[in-house]
Amino acid sequence: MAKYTEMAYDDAEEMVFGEAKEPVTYGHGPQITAGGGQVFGVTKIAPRPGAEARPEKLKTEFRKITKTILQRAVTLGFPTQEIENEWVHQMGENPVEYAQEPAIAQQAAIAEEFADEYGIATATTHTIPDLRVSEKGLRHGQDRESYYPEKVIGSFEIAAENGADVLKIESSGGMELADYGIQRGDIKAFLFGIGYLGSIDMEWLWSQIVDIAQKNNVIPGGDTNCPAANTAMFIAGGYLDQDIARTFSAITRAICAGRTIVAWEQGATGPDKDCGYEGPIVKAIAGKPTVMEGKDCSVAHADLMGNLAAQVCDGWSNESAEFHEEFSGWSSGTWAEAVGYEVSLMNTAKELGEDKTLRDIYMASDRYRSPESYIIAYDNAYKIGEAMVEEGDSYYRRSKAAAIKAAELIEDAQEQGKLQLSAHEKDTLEKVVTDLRALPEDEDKFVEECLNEYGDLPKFNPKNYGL
Amino acid sequence: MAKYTEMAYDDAEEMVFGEAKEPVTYGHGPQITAGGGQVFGVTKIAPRPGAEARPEKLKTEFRKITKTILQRAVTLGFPTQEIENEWVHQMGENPVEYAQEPAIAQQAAIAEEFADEYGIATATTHTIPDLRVSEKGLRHGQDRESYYPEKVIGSFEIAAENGADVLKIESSGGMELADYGIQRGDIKAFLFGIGYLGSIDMEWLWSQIVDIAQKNNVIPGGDTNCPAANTAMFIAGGYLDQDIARTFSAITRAICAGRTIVAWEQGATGPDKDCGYEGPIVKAIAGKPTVMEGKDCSVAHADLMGNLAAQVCDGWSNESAEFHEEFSGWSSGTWAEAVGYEVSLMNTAKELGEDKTLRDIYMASDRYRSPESYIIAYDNAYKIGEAMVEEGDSYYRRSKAAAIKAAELIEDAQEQGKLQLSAHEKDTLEKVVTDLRALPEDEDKFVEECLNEYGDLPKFNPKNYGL
Amino acid sequence: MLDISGISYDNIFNRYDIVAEKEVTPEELFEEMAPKEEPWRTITQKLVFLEEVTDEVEEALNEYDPEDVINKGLIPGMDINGELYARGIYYLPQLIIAGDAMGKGIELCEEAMREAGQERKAKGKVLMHVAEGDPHDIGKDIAAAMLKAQGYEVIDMGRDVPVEDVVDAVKKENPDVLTGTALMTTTQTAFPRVAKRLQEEGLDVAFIGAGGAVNQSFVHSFPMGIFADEAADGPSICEAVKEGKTWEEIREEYDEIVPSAA
Amino acid sequence: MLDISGISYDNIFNRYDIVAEKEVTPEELFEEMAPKEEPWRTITQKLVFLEEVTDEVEEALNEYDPEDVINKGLIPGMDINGELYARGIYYLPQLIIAGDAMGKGIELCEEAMREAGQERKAKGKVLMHVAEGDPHDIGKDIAAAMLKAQGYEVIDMGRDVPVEDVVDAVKKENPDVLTGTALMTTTQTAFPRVAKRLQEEGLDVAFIGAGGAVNQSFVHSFPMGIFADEAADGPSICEAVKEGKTWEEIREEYDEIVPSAA
Ligand SMILES: [Zn+2]
Ligand SMILES: [Zn+2]
Ligand SMILES: [Zn+2]
Repeated sequence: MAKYTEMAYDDAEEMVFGEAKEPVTYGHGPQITAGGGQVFGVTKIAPRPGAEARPEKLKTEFRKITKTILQRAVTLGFPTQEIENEWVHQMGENPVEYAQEPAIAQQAAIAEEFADEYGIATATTHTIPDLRVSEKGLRHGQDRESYYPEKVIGSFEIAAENGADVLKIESSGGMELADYGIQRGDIKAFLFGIGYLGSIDMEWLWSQIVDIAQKNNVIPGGDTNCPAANTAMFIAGGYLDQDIARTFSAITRAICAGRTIVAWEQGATGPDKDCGYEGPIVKAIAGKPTVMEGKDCSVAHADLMGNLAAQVCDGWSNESAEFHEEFSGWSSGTWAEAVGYEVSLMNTAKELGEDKTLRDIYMASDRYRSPESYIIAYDNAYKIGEAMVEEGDSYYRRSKAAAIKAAELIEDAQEQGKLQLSAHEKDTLEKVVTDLRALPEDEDKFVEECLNEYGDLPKFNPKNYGL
Repeated sequence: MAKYTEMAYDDAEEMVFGEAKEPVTYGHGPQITAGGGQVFGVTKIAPRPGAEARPEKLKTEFRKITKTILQRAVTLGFPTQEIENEWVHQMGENPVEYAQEPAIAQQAAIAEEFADEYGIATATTHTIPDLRVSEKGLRHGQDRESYYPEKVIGSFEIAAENGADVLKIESSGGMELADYGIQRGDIKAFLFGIGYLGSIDMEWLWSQIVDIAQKNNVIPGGDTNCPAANTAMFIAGGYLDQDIARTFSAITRAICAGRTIVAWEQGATGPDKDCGYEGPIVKAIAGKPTVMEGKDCSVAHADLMGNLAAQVCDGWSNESAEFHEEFSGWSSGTWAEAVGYEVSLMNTAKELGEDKTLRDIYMASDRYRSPESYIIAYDNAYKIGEAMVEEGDSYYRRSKAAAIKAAELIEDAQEQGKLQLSAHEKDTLEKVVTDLRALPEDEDKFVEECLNEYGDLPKFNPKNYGL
Repeated sequence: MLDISGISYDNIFNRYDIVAEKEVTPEELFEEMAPKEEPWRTITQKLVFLEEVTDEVEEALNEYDPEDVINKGLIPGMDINGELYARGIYYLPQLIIAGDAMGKGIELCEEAMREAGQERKAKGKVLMHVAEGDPHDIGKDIAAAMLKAQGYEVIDMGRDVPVEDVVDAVKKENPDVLTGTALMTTTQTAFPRVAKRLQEEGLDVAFIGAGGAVNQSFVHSFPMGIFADEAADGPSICEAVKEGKTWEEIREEYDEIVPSAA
Repeated sequence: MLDISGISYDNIFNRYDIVAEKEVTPEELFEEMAPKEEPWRTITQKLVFLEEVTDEVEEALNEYDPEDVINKGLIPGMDINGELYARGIYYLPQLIIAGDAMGKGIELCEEAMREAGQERKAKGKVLMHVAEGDPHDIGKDIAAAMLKAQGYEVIDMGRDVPVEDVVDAVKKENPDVLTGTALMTTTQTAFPRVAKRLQEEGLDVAFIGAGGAVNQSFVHSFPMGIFADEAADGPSICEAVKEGKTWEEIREEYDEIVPSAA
């Protein structure tokens, strides 16, 4: 499949929340059109530990989660309500018993009921867990112990056949190299793991997901580099955390955009996944809708771009909250409400012709809060996208270009006194830039070097990537 | 003390978040200046049931609550962090053992530590529970069983003497009539209970609180009609609730503004309390700062003005969340973050000269979502304030004027096709207007009628109000 | 202020309640459900249209047994009101006002029974209180009105009721159901203490825990506790008790029994 | 884009970390803390400045006991790194890289001990695993590095480790501390099963539960569980165990023992 060699937008200034070049429609009732002119809300609630003990228990839990989300949305008048489900482990292990009826079909039925009764646009998204483990094997036929690759693809089929509107995943190809790199501040390892190997794995994975989706007339949404770039972001944390420099995590974010966009190159349509903070970069390139999260995912994790993350989002999400009781009822209602009101704010801005104003207030709030936020500010995300499409025909070179561009943007902003960096952030960035500039131009050469350097890592097996 | 007979603002258009005519400064480090140009964040977290079993347990709980709030604020770079504490029942019963050291002094010390170490502006607010029960007696010397009036005032002294920066309360004078009125759709009873009796009680209460605050050089903030107008709002609920018409609750909101503002007439300075949705009305009249809550209080209760509530706020709050673990850590951090980012959005808008734009987007999002929201939209809140100050010398007449004005605003908007009302909302409003218009002009006559009509209610004792 | 006149509000919120507005009127439901015979029809009519019934009840008591006046006149009236409420035609005030009127009628009937040396056989007996230390009773009052409307005898202990008083009252009154309301998480701690003392006294009764801060996981953590999220859950739970279900069984079948359960 | 050039960012956020930036350098701390004698000083120096120590260790093993090489050269080096990390001068990568180098040194020493028929007396033995079904192990890897840096012997069972394998390993290795990491709430359910099986086998060991979705109330709900919010909590908990505290006592004194506790 062709890789992106052009930008969908002529100018970063074109980009805004609620609009994408290629809107996607799905769901029940009036349906949701991602990127079609309004922002929509996504609520994601995790069943309590123990609910997965038996299918009937899980079914009850999902019924409660689904109904309480939709009840809060209806009682407050929200026009849209998408429910996303990140499958718990047991569902991925045993999708027929634990996912098919308890989660997928039941939720679709309830979503349809509410759409029927009230006229609210609803949709259900299923995010299949990537159970695959590199030591066992990432491709069909390699894992003769747990059959994880087969299970993952099988789960997509079950989701698509039983009522899911949208299919997503947080795929983990290349994670073994990414983890190694994050722990050691080794950007080359991260680039190899995510920029290169991860992209290859994305090809393998998403070509199949797109097939399944098309066969069943459901939406292949997108992916996120949660297992790697988010890991770096979470460990980097906030101003009180001193484990990883946020300049390092910023570069990992830039690198992972090249991996995330492979889903769309394989035919997925968006919307991509909420925790993909690289969303603005890939949206700038491909013009497809992106779901984002920020201040309303504070229940799941803190981030330094709580407002900025909304700037060009098409969907807004709470990321994940455990289903438990709060003062106002269930946590599901709490987060459906918080998210829904933010969505309302954005849609009101659109009606008033002030969406770009609000976009810029969102962006400016966090532009300089962290280098991670800085490079995701839509103007910078666009520039990173441009650097990527210029090298669009090589996974390696475009990820490297993204990394170098991000580093340059950070350095320039720091030199101009706009973006403050701590001493450690500066030192780390210098080392990253040095490492990046020492890399070869040629992809094959890079791969060869990496196989030499990292080939002995216990969890890394080139066969997983067809190498 | 004089009542307000003039508006602090010439025009509703002057009003915006982060600015008040009479800013108030308090707290640690750089201090917080409510209404002084930026919005500040308020986080309120309730100790878990059982924490109050012993003072040491409560002290540990408060230490954790306080530190986790401040840690999240510091790690995300928030310039301000106010912590409010709605005292649990046991603290009000036994403030020396359960509040003085465990909550007040310890929290003040930690707030000072963080301000010292990081330079963050911190403050602690203590909201004393109104333990008083009408059957026992609301004034000193009347309750010979539980001494609640004495305890309440005593708690203020203890808070003021041990490190509280701001004193607040959710006082319940007149609640017995309000409850009666809410249950029966009897607006006259509500007007009597809250507009008249409640205001008298506010005089009694707040003259003392202001004294205590001044003696100890702390801030007497303000009150809220939580026990009555909020009760009406909660029971009225959202579109799926069919217990009380939201036109009725809207009128109770207008009525309660007259009661809430008595605190300021007695010398309190603001900021008033977060759950006082009547804040924009009283701010329009008095120009003092107001704390508000909306979409980020979804954890405590739903409301139909999640965005609009922010329009002219000086502080923004999460209302209350139980201290328990979420995926990202403790709920305290979750809500400090959500609130802090909203505050950042507002302050960024100010920096960009777009605060009034954001104000209007907030307002427009919910202006027509419910009649309750409609009358709190700042332009309407202002008009209600104007109607009140015209009758400024009579508690009864100004509350009635507020009610009638609110009713007219709703009727007009509905007639112009802007504000949709259900059949029941219309019918209820009509009855309310009929009841209001049947009321006498003269305050004494009104009081006489009410004493006749409601004098036999079991919980009502005129002695509680000096009648 | 920005010019908000051009806003298409459909993109911001939808009035799902107006869209879903019901059709039936009190008149229609009255015709459909009211008894045909007098004096029951008129008594029912008064209640449904929110008028006083004292005169009609007094008159009826001249001819009929008080038990019949309650069961054939007053309760059918409130049944219709309950149906109107369930369908969102009547709201709380209508129930409360009609309940007030019904209550006066019940009083007259009970007085007549006492004079005749009889005792009213209500649908069931519910003992209600607000937790020790808690002054908020509007929730209890609303629930009490709904239960009385359904024909239950309600003994209302009021608010801020000490734990021991509750235990004593359970002993004395032997209710079918005990209810406790608490608006504050820190007063709800009275409930497990009530449950413990009841157990110590060898008593066992379905104990509905309700109120603002109370939640299911708390209420179902002590013996006898049954969570009620909304006032309208009370009648359904009491119904289940009348059907002979234990509190353990009600917890088991919670989602099927309690209307507010998701 | 709006003109953002005039924004006064002090009103929006404050870089509290830059304001609070520490002063001490690795050089200064090395001077302050490093052993004065050779070859320990040079070995320490290599570790502190993130270089390989293999050559120096090989040489030292010609003259000195392997136990001394570890305790007088390698561990002091990592102690300084630990202090630099605690003060926010060194971050995780520095610890990990130095830990890698130290690890190679430890291997050489352990090899020498095996050849001499000895066994290493590490500070303690920690058995680590990632919960059954969970593929996320970066948390465990980081914690393992910190523990090794402190001189613990770490037996790393890897990820997705079946419950029975953990039990068997505890039996076989008799560790001072067992750790389990889980990133997903649904794999953390393996931990109570591990604890139960350990109890059934008559085993009792402090069982650190850590990882993204794991929380204190969960970990402290099964026997032996001690919650660790951050990797850096591990060493403090293991220290407490080495001091002779039981897991019950550690839970009692949790806030005093565990650095991340608020
Ligand atoms: Zn994710
Ligand atoms: Zn929660
Ligand atoms: Zn309140």
